[in-house]
Amino acid sequence: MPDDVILRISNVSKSFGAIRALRGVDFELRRGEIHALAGENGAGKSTLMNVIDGILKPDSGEIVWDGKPVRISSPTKAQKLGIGFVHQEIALCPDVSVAENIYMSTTNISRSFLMDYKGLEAKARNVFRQLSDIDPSVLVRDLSISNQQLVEIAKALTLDCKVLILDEPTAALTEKEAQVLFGIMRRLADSGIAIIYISHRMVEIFDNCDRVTVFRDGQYITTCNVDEIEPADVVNAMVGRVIENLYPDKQALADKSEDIILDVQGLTDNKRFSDVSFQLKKGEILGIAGLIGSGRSEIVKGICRLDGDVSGDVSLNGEPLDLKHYQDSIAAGMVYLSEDRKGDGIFLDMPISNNVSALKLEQVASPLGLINRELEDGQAERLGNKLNLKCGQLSDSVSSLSGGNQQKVAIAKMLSVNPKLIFLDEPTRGVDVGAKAEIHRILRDLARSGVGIVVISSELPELIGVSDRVLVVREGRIGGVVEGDMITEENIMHLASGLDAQELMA
Amino acid sequence: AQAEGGLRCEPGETYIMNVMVSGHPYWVPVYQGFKQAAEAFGCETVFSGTPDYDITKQIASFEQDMVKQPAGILVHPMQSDPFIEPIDRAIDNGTEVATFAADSPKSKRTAYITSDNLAEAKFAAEEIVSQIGDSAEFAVLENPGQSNHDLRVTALLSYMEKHYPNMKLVGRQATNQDSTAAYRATASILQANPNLGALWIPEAGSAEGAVAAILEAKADVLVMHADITPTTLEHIKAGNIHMALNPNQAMQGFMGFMSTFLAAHSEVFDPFNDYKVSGYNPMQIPFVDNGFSVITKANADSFDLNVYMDGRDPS
Amino acid sequence: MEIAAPAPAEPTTSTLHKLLRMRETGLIAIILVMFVIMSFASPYFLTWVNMRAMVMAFAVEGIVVVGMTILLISGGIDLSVGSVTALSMVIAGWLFLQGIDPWVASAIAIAACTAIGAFMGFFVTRVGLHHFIVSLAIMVIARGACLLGTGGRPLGLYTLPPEFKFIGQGTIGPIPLVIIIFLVVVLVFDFMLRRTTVFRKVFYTGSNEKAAAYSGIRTKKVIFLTTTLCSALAGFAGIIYMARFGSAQPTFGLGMELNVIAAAVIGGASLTGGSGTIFGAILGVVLLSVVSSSLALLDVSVYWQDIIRGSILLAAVSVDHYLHKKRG
Amino acid sequence: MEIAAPAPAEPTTSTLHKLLRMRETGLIAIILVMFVIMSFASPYFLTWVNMRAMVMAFAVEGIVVVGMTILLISGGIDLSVGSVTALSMVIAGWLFLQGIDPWVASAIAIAACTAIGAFMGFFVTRVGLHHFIVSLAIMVIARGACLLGTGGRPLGLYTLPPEFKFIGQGTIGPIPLVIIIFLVVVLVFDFMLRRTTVFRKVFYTGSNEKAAAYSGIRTKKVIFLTTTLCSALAGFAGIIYMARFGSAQPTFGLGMELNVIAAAVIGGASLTGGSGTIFGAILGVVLLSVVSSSLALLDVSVYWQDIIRGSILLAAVSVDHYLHKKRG
Ligand SMILES: Nc1ncnc2c1ncn2[C@@H]1O[C@H](COP(=O)(O)OP(=O)(O)OP(=O)(O)O)[C@@H](O)[C@H]1O
Ligand SMILES: Nc1ncnc2c1ncn2[C@@H]1O[C@H](COP(=O)(O)OP(=O)(O)OP(=O)(O)O)[C@@H](O)[C@H]1O
Ligand SMILES: [Mg+2]
Ligand SMILES: [Mg+2]
Repeated sequence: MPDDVILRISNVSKSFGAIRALRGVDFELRRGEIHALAGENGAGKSTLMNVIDGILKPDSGEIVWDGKPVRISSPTKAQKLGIGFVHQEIALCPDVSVAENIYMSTTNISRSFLMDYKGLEAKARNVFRQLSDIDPSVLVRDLSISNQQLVEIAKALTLDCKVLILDEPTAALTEKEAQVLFGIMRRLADSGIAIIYISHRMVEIFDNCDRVTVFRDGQYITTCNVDEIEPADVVNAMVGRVIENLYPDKQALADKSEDIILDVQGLTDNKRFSDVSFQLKKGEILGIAGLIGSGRSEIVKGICRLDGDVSGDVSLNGEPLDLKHYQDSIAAGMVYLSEDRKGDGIFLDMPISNNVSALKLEQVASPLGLINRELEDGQAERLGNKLNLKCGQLSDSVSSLSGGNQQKVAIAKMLSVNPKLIFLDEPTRGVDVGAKAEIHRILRDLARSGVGIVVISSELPELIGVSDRVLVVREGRIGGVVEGDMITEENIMHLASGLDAQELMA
Repeated sequence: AQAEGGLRCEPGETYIMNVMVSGHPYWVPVYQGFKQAAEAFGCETVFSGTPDYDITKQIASFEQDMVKQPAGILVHPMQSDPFIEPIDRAIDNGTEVATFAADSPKSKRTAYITSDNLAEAKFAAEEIVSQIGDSAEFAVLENPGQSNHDLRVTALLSYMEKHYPNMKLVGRQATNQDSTAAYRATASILQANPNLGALWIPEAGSAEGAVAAILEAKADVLVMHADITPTTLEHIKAGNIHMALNPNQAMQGFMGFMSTFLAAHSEVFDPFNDYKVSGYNPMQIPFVDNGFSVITKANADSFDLNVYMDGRDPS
Repeated sequence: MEIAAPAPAEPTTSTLHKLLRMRETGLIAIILVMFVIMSFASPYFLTWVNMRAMVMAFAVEGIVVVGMTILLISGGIDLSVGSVTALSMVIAGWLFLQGIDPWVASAIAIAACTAIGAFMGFFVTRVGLHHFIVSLAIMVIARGACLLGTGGRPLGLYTLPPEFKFIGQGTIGPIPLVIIIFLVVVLVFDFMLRRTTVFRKVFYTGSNEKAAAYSGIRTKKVIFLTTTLCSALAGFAGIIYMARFGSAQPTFGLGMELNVIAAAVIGGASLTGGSGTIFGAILGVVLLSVVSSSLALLDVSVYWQDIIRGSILLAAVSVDHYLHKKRG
Repeated sequence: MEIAAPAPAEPTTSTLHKLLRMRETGLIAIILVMFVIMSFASPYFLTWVNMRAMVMAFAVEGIVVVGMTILLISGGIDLSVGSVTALSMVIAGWLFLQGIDPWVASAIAIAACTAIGAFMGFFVTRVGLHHFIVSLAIMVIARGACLLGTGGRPLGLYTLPPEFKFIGQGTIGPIPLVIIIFLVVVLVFDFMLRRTTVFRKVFYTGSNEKAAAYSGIRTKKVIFLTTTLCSALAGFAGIIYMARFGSAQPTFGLGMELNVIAAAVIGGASLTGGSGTIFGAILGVVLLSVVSSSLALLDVSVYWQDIIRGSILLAAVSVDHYLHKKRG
């Protein structure tokens, strides 16, 4: 049914200097379908979406909208056609309220002369009724990253659009919010809206989408109906090989050790968390689960002294630590990978190699404090290869990388210092399946070699896949711990939301 | 308000001197003259104005002076026309106003005391010609936008043109009292004109930079400038600067006070004119020339402002 | 389900509470304190004449501050406002002296300044240069044009017709027309900036240009327009100055840019864009003006004035910042 | 296995290629073009004396530019450099006139300027104010201190001992010592900024302060230090000026800040921090200086000079921007 097709891309190419991000790709979107777009990091997914939204101008190729060839020269134009876009990178105005952010496009085209702040807030509150309970009158700068992501989604849902593009919207969301989102998506699709859904989470694609298109290396590979294929086929098409084990083997019983790497006792900041106590044993990977805003990030940042006033005892490898600043934590060998990559994870305007070396410049410098560029580049190249980083030159700025590759740079930075303990907050956010498996394997190797690994993740399958033990945080307190076979989605969700806690703890 | 002993102030009778860029050293000797005259008549003085180069602020400060109902204000109006209304209003309210160093001729101010910039320029031109002959090359630095500096330059140029047509103007650069800019400009002029005979500079700040450039280039140029700073004074002593023309600032302040004071005490004066019927202040004088000094190696020692100010109160 | 996310805070509607939460409350408090101190320190301070002189001293500059604040909110900055104000006077004055009707001459001058703003806007939005460097170049060029147009000498415009001078010198009742014009400009733009959809886009653009562009806002157009508006208002201010002073001075407004930017920043405008209010910026102007006036009124030695002025500025901004932070 | 990740591209090592990719190439090209034009336009341009005079004219300001560039990279800005330079002269000159050894007096003056920088750094990092407003206040205060220290009168320091004046007036071989000092400062800081770990942290801090903090960098300390360094270099420059001109002028360096910032920005320093080079900033100084010198050498009418200067500035920055963008 060709008249079903609302958007057709043919033979679109786009290069950034020497990098050919898109090489003559085709893509077809039908009314009322949820169409997944899959591909490794840097495959060109976001680039194509930016072309569709008029943010990037394609070098060649054709866009056919509703049967007619069109030139989309700006987001304004795209908006007029009826294209809504949730970007991979959060793009909100921090100085204005949530409500205004959500209705920014509406305000833009509004014919009314005056702002109706009350009306906007009421409408926004309505939108959030189904999604979350963020107060629409607060400023966006006061929201956590996951809540900002929800605002982004809410923003797109209010658009009166025919095509809705969601570029990794769930990367920082937990199961609960994601499920709500999928419900909404399905309703929209049923009303005839076409949705492009980009994600690295295969489960989501297979549970919620109708068709899937795969890109590899800037090229179109294939499009299939989801019910006709298996996840492994998609992965295979994406990376060009079969990935056998998404998750490495867990800690063997024989390797279990009673040596304690990290011991946290009675950690409290009296605002966002209190009385947090737990231990990390040698060789194990500890996962931390919880709902959005439960305080997972805050606890871990508190341990590293990244934020605020914290009291409580922390000892590393049996030695009590007296930390004043995060610098002390780094010096002690304890590092934190931030969940907010763009905000505090990387230096967007600086070269890749400089980003990787930032944590401990001394490593790439002479004793006199002179930076040795060869060492610096070598370090970046080594770690980049290890993480399968896709980039042009190491001297290129990080802003030229795809989202997932930026995340790899952030991880490379953590690995560069050979830490004793790493806290990873949403470590594989936006990272493709292949690289994810690679990162998980690296984490397991590190754990085996005696490095402490603590992973916070909103993606439950990941937590379940990598952790030997999962700590569940609820409202700033430890809600419970699950271990071994007890690590299941139901158990974690129950603990996270406070149901049947007693029962499980037993 | 005349006491037994002749012309004197009543207790508390105050005269204000109002200027712009009030931190500028030019005002220092002017105010000393103003104060000395005031002391002679038992009057109080206040130094006021705005530290900024800003007409709006100066007018505001002038109006604030007015609020205090002083007997008189000696003002250096940054611009002539904007001061017409405030000056007239002050006079209507019983505060007499005289101007100095810059005028507001269309206002009702009773007197204007100033240096004769034309006379300075003429003197400088004659001196240059007498030193290097009447068919030589000369250059000027200038400061466009500042009227008295402008006048010193343009008057010299037109005087030269009229009386010594063979004198060749080979350089004319704006340096805006900035010694670094003057250094740069002079160096370039010297480059382009190896035969440069003389340089006329309407103020001292630029002269400092110009002399540095001339010394460095080891050029033999006759430098003359107006105003004085300790550094140019030393250059005069050392022979690097030929001479400087310095307006008689203290006289400006002294006569400025006298004019304002007499305007406020005009009852002692009954001139042969129509003032009684027309109702204006009989103490009217369009222009008082405070004269200027010629500073050379011979008399330079008397022009050190820091020595002069030693033991005196600047405000 | 007892979900962790906290309940949205109660909207606080009590007027007092609202007042306390306002960005400007700290500044108002500081200015009030100064007023109280000054009215004890000098009997002349709280007089009608002094107040009028004080407001007259900042009213026209206040119009420029309005334009600068809007430009700052959009993420720009303009160093050329002083030169452009002077150029406006010079153009209008020069045309008038050539025999052109002063109203027409003024319109032409304002149009020329608007064109200068558009020219800067072009370089910023199309060529991609930074506001700072473009407006610095224009500052130099416009000052040069002033010199060229006047030969460096002020233009005496005593012959301006009285109905024209009325703009700058007239009063309506006891209140100078200049102050009324200033208040109208401030109120109009304050209202528009707070309430209209068009000006909200200025905030969005300044807060995150990319996000605004993604929402379909033509951010370049917004920046172009705020840049143009700022110059246009500077041109307008130049005309009022001309009518007030009856002359056009080529050196007018030297250093005005720093004063104007300082006022806006004291009033809460962010130098990185996205926030600021006209009301706050005007409070900034008032603060600077009260300090200057007080120093003059108290006959503080000129050699001390700058030191005191700078220290009060620093103290006021610190206190305001502290109060603001405390309220959260 | 056809894996997506390409091998990192060949590092291009050819010197020519490297040169073409350098941020500064565009500026160098523009300056070279000016040199060629000028050497045809005036036979005096390409002479040793003219070149020396030109470098002398910007050498000391160049030292201030170094400090400003580093501060800009760290995300700060300093409007007080002109006043602080003047204050340094005034302090040292005043102390000298009180009978203190000029070397000691100079050391005290530089220390005082450094303290001023630390004071600003305190307000920025501890109180949390913006560099712009803090340095504006300090600009006013330092200028006031100059007035207070001198009574507004320039201090004549003709009696400075010759070995002290040698700093500003002496030559080593044919080269003025001032130029040598300037070159040493530039080379040292250029090297340090490019190569040392300490200065790399300045880039991290300016690029993304939060990310830098999350990389264990004490960003507040970095900002504190760059702010202090900038004032210290301004103080150092003041001493050289004093030795050169043999006087201390309280009004010295008015408006210097804009010149200095313009030079750094022309040279590629970002006003939002994170990028810039000393080499580029010095090229910016050279560019501004060549323009000024050329206008003087060609005896262009003073009424045209500002217009031409501003236009060339705008044109040069546009061309540089275009070339830079084209190279990607
Ligand atoms: N502005 C840019 N400049 C240079 N190269 C770019 C730029 N944007 C993207 N690229 C390159 O284009 C390629 C495709 O990037 P794109 O962001 O489309 O990938 P993606 O499929 O969205 O990956 P991810 O899953 O990591 O988000 C990458 O190699 C990236 O480095
Ligand atoms: N900068 C901030 N200002 C105010 N509140 C904050 C800030 N950052 C976090 N919070 C709040 O603190 C609580 C805990 O946040 P935290 O980021 O630790 O949660 P989390 O469990 O990591 O969840 P997620 O990161 O998915 O939001 C939340 O209610 C959050 O809204
Ligand atoms: Mg992407
Ligand atoms: Mg978190």
